[in-house]
Amino acid sequence: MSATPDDTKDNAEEHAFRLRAREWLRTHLPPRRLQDEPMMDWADKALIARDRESQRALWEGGLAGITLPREYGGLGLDRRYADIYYEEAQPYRLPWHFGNAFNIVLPTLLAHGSEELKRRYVPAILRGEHLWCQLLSEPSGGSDLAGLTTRAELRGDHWLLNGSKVWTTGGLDCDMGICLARTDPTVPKHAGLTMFLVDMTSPGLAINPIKLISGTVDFCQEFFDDVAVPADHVLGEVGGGWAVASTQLGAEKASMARGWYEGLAAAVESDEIELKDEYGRMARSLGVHEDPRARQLIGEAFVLDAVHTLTTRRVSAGIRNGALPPTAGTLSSLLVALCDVRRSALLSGISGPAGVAAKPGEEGLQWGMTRVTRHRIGGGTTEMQRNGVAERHLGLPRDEADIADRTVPFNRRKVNPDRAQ
Amino acid sequence: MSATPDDTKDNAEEHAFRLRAREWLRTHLPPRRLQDEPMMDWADKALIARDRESQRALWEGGLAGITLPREYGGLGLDRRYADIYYEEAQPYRLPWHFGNAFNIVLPTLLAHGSEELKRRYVPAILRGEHLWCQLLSEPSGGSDLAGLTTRAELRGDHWLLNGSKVWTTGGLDCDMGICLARTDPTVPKHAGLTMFLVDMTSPGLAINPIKLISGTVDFCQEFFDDVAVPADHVLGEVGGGWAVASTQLGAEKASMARGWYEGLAAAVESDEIELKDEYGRMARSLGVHEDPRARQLIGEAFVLDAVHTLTTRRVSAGIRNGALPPTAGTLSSLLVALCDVRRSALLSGISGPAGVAAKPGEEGLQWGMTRVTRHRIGGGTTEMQRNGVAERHLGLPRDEADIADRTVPFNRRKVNPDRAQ
Amino acid sequence: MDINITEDQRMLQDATRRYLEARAPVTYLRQLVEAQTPMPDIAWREGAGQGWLAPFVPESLGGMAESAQGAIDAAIVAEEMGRVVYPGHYLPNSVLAFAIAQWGSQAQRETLLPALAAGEQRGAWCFAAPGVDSGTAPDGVRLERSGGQITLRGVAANVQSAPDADLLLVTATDGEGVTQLLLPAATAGIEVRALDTLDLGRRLADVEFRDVSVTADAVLGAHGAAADCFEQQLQLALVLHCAETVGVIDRALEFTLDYVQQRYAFGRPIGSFQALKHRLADHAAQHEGGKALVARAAKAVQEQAADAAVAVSIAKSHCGRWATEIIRDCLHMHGGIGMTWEHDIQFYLRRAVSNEALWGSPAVHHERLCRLAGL
Amino acid sequence: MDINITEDQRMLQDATRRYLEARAPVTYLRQLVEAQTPMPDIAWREGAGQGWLAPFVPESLGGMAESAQGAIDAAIVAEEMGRVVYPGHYLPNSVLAFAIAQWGSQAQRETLLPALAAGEQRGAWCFAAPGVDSGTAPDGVRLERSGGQITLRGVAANVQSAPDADLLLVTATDGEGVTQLLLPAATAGIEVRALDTLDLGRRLADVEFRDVSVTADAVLGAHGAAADCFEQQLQLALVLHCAETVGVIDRALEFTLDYVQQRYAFGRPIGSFQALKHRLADHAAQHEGGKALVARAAKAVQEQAADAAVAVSIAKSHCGRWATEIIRDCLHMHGGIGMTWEHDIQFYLRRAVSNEALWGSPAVHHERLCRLAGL
Repeated sequence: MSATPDDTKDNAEEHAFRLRAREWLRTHLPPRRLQDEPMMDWADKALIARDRESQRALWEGGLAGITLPREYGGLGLDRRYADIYYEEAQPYRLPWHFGNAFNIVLPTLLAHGSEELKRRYVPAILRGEHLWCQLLSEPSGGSDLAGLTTRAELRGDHWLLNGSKVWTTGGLDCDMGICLARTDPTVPKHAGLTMFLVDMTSPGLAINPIKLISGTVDFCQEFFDDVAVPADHVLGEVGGGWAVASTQLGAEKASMARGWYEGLAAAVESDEIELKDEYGRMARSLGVHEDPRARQLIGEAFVLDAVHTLTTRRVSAGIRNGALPPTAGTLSSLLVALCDVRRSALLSGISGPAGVAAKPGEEGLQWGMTRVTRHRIGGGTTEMQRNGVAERHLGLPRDEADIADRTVPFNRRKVNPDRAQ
Repeated sequence: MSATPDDTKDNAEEHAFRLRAREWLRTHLPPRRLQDEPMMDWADKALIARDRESQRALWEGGLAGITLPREYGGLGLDRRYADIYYEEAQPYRLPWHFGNAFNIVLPTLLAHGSEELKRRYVPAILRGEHLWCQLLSEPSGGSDLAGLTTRAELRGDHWLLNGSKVWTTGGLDCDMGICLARTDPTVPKHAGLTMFLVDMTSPGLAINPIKLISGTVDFCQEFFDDVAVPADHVLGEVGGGWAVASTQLGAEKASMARGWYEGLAAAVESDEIELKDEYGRMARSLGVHEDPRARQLIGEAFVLDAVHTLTTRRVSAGIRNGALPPTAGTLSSLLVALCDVRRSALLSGISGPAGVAAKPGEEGLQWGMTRVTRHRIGGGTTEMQRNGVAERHLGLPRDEADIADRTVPFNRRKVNPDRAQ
Repeated sequence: MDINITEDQRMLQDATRRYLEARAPVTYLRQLVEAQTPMPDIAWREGAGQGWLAPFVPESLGGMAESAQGAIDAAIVAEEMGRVVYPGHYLPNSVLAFAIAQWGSQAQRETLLPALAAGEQRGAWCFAAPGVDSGTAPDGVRLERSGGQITLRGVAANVQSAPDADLLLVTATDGEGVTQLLLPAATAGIEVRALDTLDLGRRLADVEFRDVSVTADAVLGAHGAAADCFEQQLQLALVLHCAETVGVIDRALEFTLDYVQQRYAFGRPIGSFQALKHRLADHAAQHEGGKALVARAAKAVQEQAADAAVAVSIAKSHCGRWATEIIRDCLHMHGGIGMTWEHDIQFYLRRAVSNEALWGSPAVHHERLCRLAGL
Repeated sequence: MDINITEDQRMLQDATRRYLEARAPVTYLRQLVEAQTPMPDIAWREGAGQGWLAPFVPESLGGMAESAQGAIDAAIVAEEMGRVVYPGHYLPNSVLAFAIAQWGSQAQRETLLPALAAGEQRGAWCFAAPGVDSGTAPDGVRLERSGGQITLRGVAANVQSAPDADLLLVTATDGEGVTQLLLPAATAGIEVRALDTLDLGRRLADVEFRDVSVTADAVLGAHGAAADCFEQQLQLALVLHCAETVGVIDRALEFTLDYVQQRYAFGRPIGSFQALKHRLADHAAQHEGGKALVARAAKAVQEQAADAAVAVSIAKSHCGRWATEIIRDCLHMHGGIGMTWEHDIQFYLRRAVSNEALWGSPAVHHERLCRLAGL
């Protein structure tokens, strides 16, 4: 995890930056607790507050937005300085709750935002003022993002938004949201969308937390009841929302591939295979480490871990160096999902009855619980991933109904006759 | 297997019939070799010849077509007499090669044939003169039977057939074939088909055997080059071929459900579960009967055998007594396919290296070979079975492209642009 | 359940479904879970009042064992309970009623059966040692006999309903074989340690016997001669357990089939996508297989048929495995909403995953089948 | 193979593919199978003449071990062989060349390496006892030493290419440990019993040693000290075996993807049906996983990395299992035509099923991984 900072490649200026960063981080940021501290926990209000303070401090210390242009509050330095910063930041808790703002919203804002929007909102992130969420998924929509039904209508100098969004990470605690809505229902579904920047404290916007099976509450659902958004808070073109969403989804995928927040782990160059101690510990604690059936499951879990890690590395390295086409990313995403789900079955199988009934405080139950909670739904269901591999990577044909859905005017598409809107 | 004939329910006439059948069978039919004799083996010409003789003898002995109407050469007796006959016939080899003729062609002929065709062809089967095959599948067609492209064009008093058929059981040895061809390409695919009775010795009809991976040669491919069929050899209506084919496929399914040829096994009323000796013998011969992994696979194989047998029985009994809808048959067909494929994986897993390399003459290889040859393709691929369960039994909606394919005129359907005909 | 059930059984099925849907629907379970309360005594008594245990109780004691088909009737009830993920104590109380009716002394029958049948006393069955393979062997409690005094030592693991039990049926072993005893849960030296459970609608406990001393009149049947009684009880328990699992699958598949036809994406019901259709077809086929196996198992157990031991293990393997596979996929097909606390499917999946692991996992029953096959 | 292969390796890959497609395509295998003839000596010599064993042979003896990356280069060749289900003797000859180059005496190296590299002598490696778990332990042949005389007894099972071998590398054990020997296949007391094989393009035999008496100069390396040599050879064998399997999958998936786009049913290419698309997507993902694992295994073996033993077992488990699953489904997607003798896919599936079972099934390697993890 903690690669030793490699300062032998630094030039003089870089070295000076490194020393300054090292000293500043040591004195200003809290240490990182590797084992037990969540990256993000939207239920932990103190942690969110601390992250806001840390980001503010980074701004004040001159370490925010290292590679961002100076006109938007950044330092305008090159990539090498960011690498140095992340190397030095390894031992500290970075303000992870700003992950979505930095990894997803910032690149999208820079790519599609008006000069005014960029000058207003980029520095606000750097200063730790705005946590951002994405208002994309809808209760009626599921995987079919472009089929969303939240409406935005222009009324003079502002848009009025009506509808509902769901699966918003940290919706209750964010200051701003980037929100995709339908501005023209008479054109095919991808063509009638527009992206808005929404103040999460707007009147008419109700935000409810969603409790998951696991008991966690990271997501929210929002209800828009005539929520007003200033006319200049459109990101990109009116009707060009899908292009903006594509940038955004690409940024999300990229950030997930390199760790949720850049700098979470320094790039690990070693490709050595590690057999996790965890399975053996688990088997011993259950007394099944000599049971040939349990050993089969453990052996397979070792295989899954390796195929997960090595394939992810191979594919991302291959895409970087051109040995694999960019579409190969769909392969590793799908494989990771398949490995995850299978691994949960193995863990549950190894733990057996101890995974469904355990002495209070014993860890058995967590292994059985994976069978209940480990699914591939969020971030693209397995079905969407399979479509992605088949159509984008393997080049297999789309089917007719799919093509029809993409070309018919949105207000003439098929809907559930029982729930026609 | 050999249920004791139950003659306590016979009335006097039935009892007389039973005694006559018992005596006649004993003196005229060869004994049945339960273990090693195949029901059908189209490579064994002597066996085929013997079956022809047996059927001829049954006719002469007044035991052919027990329940068939007298005007078509049958005995016109009720169902009870057929049951008695099959009970008594248990110890003997019946002419199984006539299975398709009796189980599939006869019901179809009786349901759709003109009086003349019935009077001519039904007695010919009873006399052992005509072995029949079904000319349905086509090389280009696969599961899409109604999409077949063999053409029949009316030329005065005969039809000219051109095209190719494949997967014809015993094509080389059959005298007659029941052949589905397209007579009108301008209407939707199901509407333009007609069923013909084809003399397999017709000029222009070339028949080639197909060797399978397993080395067996039960199937043939036929090429039709202006094969002439008399105009009165149409079964059912011109353009009504799909209805005839449905009768035929229903008859095939029913005969597969009750054993390939009625009377192969008397209906077993017991639903007791039997754990097959075979797996234990196999494990012992490989020395793995105490290996916990092999025992897991064997245990699962026991489960598969039971679920296969009990579900088939439950579903067919349930359909008979109305407790289950007729569409429930799709469930047991699919389940049997799933069990078969999984069982082959288990056998291959138990046998391990002995299943892929064996001393000449040892049986190991047959278990490994199931992994290569056991598929669900013939008689409807698993995909077709799943569509059947989903759409017919569960009532899930067809998709759009499917509906389009069923309604578009055949000559305007989509074809492979590289191979447009 | 069996496709050949009688008119009486059809009525039993309908009445049970109506009762459970009215008085113990999943919303009731959710209330208990969210309030972190066990099921109230009164609720179990009301349920028992439906006559659920009557098939095991002789007419002379207020039951209807003579006219009922014990295991088959009880399986019909258990399947209905699965459909609502019922949080009550049906399985252990059925086993106790069955065991006492079969092997109890006159006194045991007369004092205990009416109380169990009325839901006034609640039972639990203690037998299996802790461990990953537990659930099918009487190996948790050791017994020592000295004169008229019997001492029990050991831990019976994962005892269903133990935290709520008044009466314990204990299956114990010593050099002479298997012996069963009936004793109050409140007997000195017995510690009932409730467990955390994945299945939020079922309470389990480890029950420890610390030199628990009882007199010989606690023995059910004859000392050392209960191996076959144990097996019969186990078979009944497995039938009820599997029948419940069939009900769990049945209902989960039912509302999932409904959902995929209501839910539209990409301009069509998601149930028209071949990927989902094909998986649902497989699920329906495996589910039908489970029904066939459980019907056979119930009949075999009821008739004490030669294949009863085999039939229950086959049913347990199949139902255990496929319940989890099927309901997991049902949850997946619900998408995000299925992952929320608000959606009921979590209760179905929790019970399915638990039922796969308890009373012997598929692996345990595969091994048992090999032994039953003489391997 | 590795996504970071060098320009030389790219050339090796291209040249091998061109050679095999020209001189040993699947039609060539089919001819051998239908004529029931083994591969002619001349064909193996011609192939070896491509320099296939050069990565293991020092430059001084005509090879290029110093400039090549032995295991990685050989894996590149083996993968190409998999694509045409090559019927030749690459794996055992590579292992022999590697072993002799590493541990052979001057005399052994000089006499044997050039002959092996030129395909004039063919080798086979005898080590594993018969049995379902065989393939990863040197337990088939026992050795007894008495003065300068060594006696070998036992059976090495499933020895690849043994029916065609001139030279045997024997790994044997005695109380002192593991010892390796090189001896002519024609040595008195050696019986090579050819086996029937599912893979019609590969000849295997059980090799029995009946009191085979040899002198100490047959020993390769030091007596009793070859346990580590055995492990290194096994690792190399597993890398080549897995690389071949990757090639087998690669080509089978390639022509299946082509087929499902060409084949129309129900008015559309069958490759547009979601059921098939989704399965093919899963296959492509697992196949990519296999490539990643084999690339790592080859590199680890080449570099004698600490994780080499783990890497090869992981690769073998994954490739073994998924090759069979994937190619079985590829056959299925071909429909009836795939079931015919005329279609090549049978050769791919036969090799896949065989490769899963030989050199240690996935189960054997899972167990080995647990041992390597100290469990």
